[in-house]
Amino acid sequence: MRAMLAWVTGMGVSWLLAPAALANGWNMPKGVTEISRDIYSLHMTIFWICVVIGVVVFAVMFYSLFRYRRSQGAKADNFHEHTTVEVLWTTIPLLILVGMALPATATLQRMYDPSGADLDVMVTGQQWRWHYEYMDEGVSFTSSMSTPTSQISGEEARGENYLLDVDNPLVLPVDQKVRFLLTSDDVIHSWWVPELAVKQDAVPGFVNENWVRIEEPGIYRGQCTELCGKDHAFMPVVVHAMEQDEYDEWLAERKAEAEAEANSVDREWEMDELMERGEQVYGSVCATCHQQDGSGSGQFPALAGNDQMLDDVDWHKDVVVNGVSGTPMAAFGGSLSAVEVAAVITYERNAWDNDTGDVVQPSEIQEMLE
Amino acid sequence: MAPKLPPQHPLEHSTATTAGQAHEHDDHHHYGGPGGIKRWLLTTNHKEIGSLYLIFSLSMFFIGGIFALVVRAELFQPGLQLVQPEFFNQMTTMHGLIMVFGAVMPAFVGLANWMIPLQVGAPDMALPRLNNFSFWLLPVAFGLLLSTLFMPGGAPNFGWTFYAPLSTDYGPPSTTFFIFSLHIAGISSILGAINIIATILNMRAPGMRMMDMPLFVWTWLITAFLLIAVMPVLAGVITMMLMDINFGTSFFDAGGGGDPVLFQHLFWFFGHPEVYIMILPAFGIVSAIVPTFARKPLFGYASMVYATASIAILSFLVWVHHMFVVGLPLAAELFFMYTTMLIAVPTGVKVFNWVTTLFRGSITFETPMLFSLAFIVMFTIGGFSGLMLAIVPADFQYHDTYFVVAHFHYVLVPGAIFAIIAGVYYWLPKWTGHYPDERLGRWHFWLSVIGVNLTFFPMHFSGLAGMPRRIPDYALQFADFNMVSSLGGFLFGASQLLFVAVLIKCVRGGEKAPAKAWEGAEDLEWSVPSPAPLHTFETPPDMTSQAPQRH
Amino acid sequence: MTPVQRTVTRTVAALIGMYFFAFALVPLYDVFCQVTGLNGKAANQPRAMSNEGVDTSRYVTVQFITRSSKGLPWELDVMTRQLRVHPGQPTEVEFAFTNKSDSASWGRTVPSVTPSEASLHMRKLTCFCFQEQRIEGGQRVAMPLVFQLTRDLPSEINTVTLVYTLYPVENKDNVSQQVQRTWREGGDA
Amino acid sequence: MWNVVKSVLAAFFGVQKERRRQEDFTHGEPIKFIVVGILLAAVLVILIAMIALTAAG
Repeated sequence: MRAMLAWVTGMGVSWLLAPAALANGWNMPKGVTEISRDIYSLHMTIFWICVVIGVVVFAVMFYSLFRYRRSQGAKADNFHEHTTVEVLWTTIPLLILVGMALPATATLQRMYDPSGADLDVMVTGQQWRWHYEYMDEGVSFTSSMSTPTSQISGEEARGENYLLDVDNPLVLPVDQKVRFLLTSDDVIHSWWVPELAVKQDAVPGFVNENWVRIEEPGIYRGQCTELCGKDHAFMPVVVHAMEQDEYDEWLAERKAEAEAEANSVDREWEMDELMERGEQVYGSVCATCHQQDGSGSGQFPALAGNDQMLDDVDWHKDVVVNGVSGTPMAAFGGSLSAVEVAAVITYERNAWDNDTGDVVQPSEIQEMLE
Repeated sequence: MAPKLPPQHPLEHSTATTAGQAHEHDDHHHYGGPGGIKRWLLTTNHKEIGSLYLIFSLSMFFIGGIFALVVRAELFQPGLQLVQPEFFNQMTTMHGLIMVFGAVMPAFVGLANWMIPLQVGAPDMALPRLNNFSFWLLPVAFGLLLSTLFMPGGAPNFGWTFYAPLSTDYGPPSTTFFIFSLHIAGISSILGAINIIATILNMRAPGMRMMDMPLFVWTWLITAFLLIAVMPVLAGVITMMLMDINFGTSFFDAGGGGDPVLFQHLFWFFGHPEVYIMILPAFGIVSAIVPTFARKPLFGYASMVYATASIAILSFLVWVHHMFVVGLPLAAELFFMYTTMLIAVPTGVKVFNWVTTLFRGSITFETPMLFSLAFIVMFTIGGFSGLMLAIVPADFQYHDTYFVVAHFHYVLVPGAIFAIIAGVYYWLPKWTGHYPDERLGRWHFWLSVIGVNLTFFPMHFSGLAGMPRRIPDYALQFADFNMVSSLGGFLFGASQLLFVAVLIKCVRGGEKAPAKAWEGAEDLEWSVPSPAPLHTFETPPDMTSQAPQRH
Repeated sequence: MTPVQRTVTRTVAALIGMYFFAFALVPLYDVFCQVTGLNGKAANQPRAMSNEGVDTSRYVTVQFITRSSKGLPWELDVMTRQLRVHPGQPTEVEFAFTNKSDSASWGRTVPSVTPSEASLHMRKLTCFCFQEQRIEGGQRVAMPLVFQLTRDLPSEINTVTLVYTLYPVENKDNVSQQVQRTWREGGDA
Repeated sequence: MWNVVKSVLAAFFGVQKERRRQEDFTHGEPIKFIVVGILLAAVLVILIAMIALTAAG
């Protein structure tokens, strides 16, 4: 009897807790797109259907457990078949399922229509960062997590957007249909922003598409959701949705920056400039594997005191620009600019007591890229 | 733990027996005399092999559990405190592999070895020597798998689903050993399945028709067919992986003209039936326990058999629901959504049948019954979240989050594992001749139920709020529920020590059990003495005249 | 044969069958992809031109994206990034391969089409993606793609994206393998 | 034959009268049921596939 009470109390508490938790933000976000709201309402509909079925089934179950206790002198019946009941409890669930399948099918049909896009963005997953390319604008950049390691190790207080901050968020205009083309350079990643209800795998060698029409300006955060190796947890997605005019301004700025950088390729760069730029690039792109102090870890070779790298500058350039197949070393010629590649190589050849004094000019890299 | 089940020389039988004692001398001739370790190495007796399987599975359950606790300890609070991400990934991977292939499957095979010959009235399994071999493959396989933890580059770190190319091009050097150990474990399962099929189809007592078999036997028969159908597919997939890694083929490498998505199709073509391999025998156990303690025949025996068969057939038609976001045409998503939703029907039928069995019964709440009732409730909750996951648009949000982790742990922990525990409590009197300690059993039960729910219920919410799977560190908004989950995990883990205490106590002594240890139990195993002598049913029982009360 | 032996023989036969079936699934998957258009594989076979006429009533935008991958010092450029075609109209697009290194190497282009349904309606008459290429160091080679969208392209598809990813072909006289080996040895440093 | 189909359909649905079931298991040849079962399963697959294809347009 006490056990029964405990059962019923436990069940009751959890049934009360569930809606309470859902109401307090521990639920799927409603999101800021038409699709995300459709999905949310599908989710809540199925949830309540399950709750109702659960309540009915468990009510019968607990009533039986309570009413037919042997300690209360219950005598067992002997029935073990009842065709009508069996037909009913097969047919009714079937009908409920059809009822669920109809709206789900309709929503899915809407999700599978990427036609008429205003803007195409190519999203490329790399271990462990995202690369975005605005297809018709000639703007592209890499987006890596900007949460410092000191916060992860706990030496520093954790910020509000711990693990969900990036150096370069994906900027998108609101009320425009944005089509994403997703692919990967190495392993399978998955690009997810809950508020946008977009989750799609990025598969190496193949391209998937998905789309979004954001209705409200804001900053939306998500993460990589397919296990992609060591830093899978540190591969956030941040989307900054802006009004059209703001977006245009941002885009113009980005284009100007890219142009300035392209123009600066041909000039002779100073060691100090390259080192400064290189340190920044190294920190955002290379340090996750080769470590901030160049000491490497596990399968990632140390760069500090790496003789092969220091002896052979051409090999060093080849590895950074073209990557190494069969290893996590990506081809950065595609995702970093010539200036960035030159800067990071110069940095690697001179930081941490490497002191070769080599300066790699952006123009040399540009030549390799052309 | 010294393997003590079953006793070599049962001293007392609560019911007079001749069969068991008369054959004790034969045993020694049978084994050529040796006692001690050699006897256990060479045994061909289904009861001893069953015990070996169960003890092996229990030790793997603890090893896999420790890995899970490492994971939960790291996730206790945000930040990286105890382990580095590389090691965390090895822990999640090994936890999954060990629990699936080392704990749950061998436990069911162990129960099958012990109980199927007793339930069908056979003297032993059909192929006793093969039985010994298939058991001893397991320690080899898992010794090899565990040894990868000490290899350079560490153990497999790509999840128990080992998706290519993370596991092929980017896997640690130990991947080849992982493939080898999985091959051995797979061969062991296959041999076990052949043996079970051969036993059920050929060794039934005269007069026992298929539709007279207890449901545990039925569900295992269907499970064995699933194993025969899908384990070779797993073997094929890992062979292809092996060739991709070592022999330059490119089945799964886009760069060589292969396709990483093909890996997922092949894996889940094995993997989804595999999920049912881990739950169908559990249905059988619960279908034995509920009628026993409700003292009423199982409601809808035939529809239970049909439902099991339907679930098995449907399991081959739904694999794509594990990969809804991988990028598939609309028609494929719809097809697999509909087939997946259909599974809810036979599964629902099973739950309704159990509940109706309780209705107008005469119910008592011994430990096996408690675990079975918890199974029904929590497996149903896992079924509900499964139904939610089947809805493709919603799955785009749930996929690869903690919501999925919550779902499959509800199906596998209070599902498969609770059923195994219930089965152990239920059959312990038959194995040892003693009832398990009811008081300790109740403590074990309540702490397990609380632990399981504290661990996995909050995961639904962290998943809905956006926490991805398989991450060693998480954003601050997930902190509260992760802390609860971790506390629950440690409670659940610790309470399993009580289980070990119950087992040891029960082997050593306790209240003597008669042949029919539970008042409402009707199956054939309760007609032999408790503890069951080493040799039973040497003269097959005649079932022609006995229409089991069940139908 | 005893009944047990018979059962065992049958199950073992089923097992062996299932093992080979697993391998048969690989070509079956290819067939499945051809039929459903999954992963754009349907568009990787040379096809004959169909003379069903041009549907001038509508335009479809065709985009081309080229990507290089690690380990191959090549660049793949497309002369026209985007164009509008009528279904049924054969169109030629020029691609250029450049080997930026000093030595010759082998490469392969892996095509992908999105939306995947469209690949069923994409007929490639000529394509560099049908075979592997060898390009001398520093050389630039132009190669054409001639394609045709069939008239039965579903009306809701108005943009088709073709992506070509370059991959190194190893086990041929390839530089990248050497790089890979040195990298791995360097990794122990 | 029609009886076999009816029994298999009943099994698919999961509900079968005890009397009919007894008949099936005493008189029917199992192979018949297996063949019909596989055929009907294939029909079910094709049916669902048709619905999915229609819905996908």
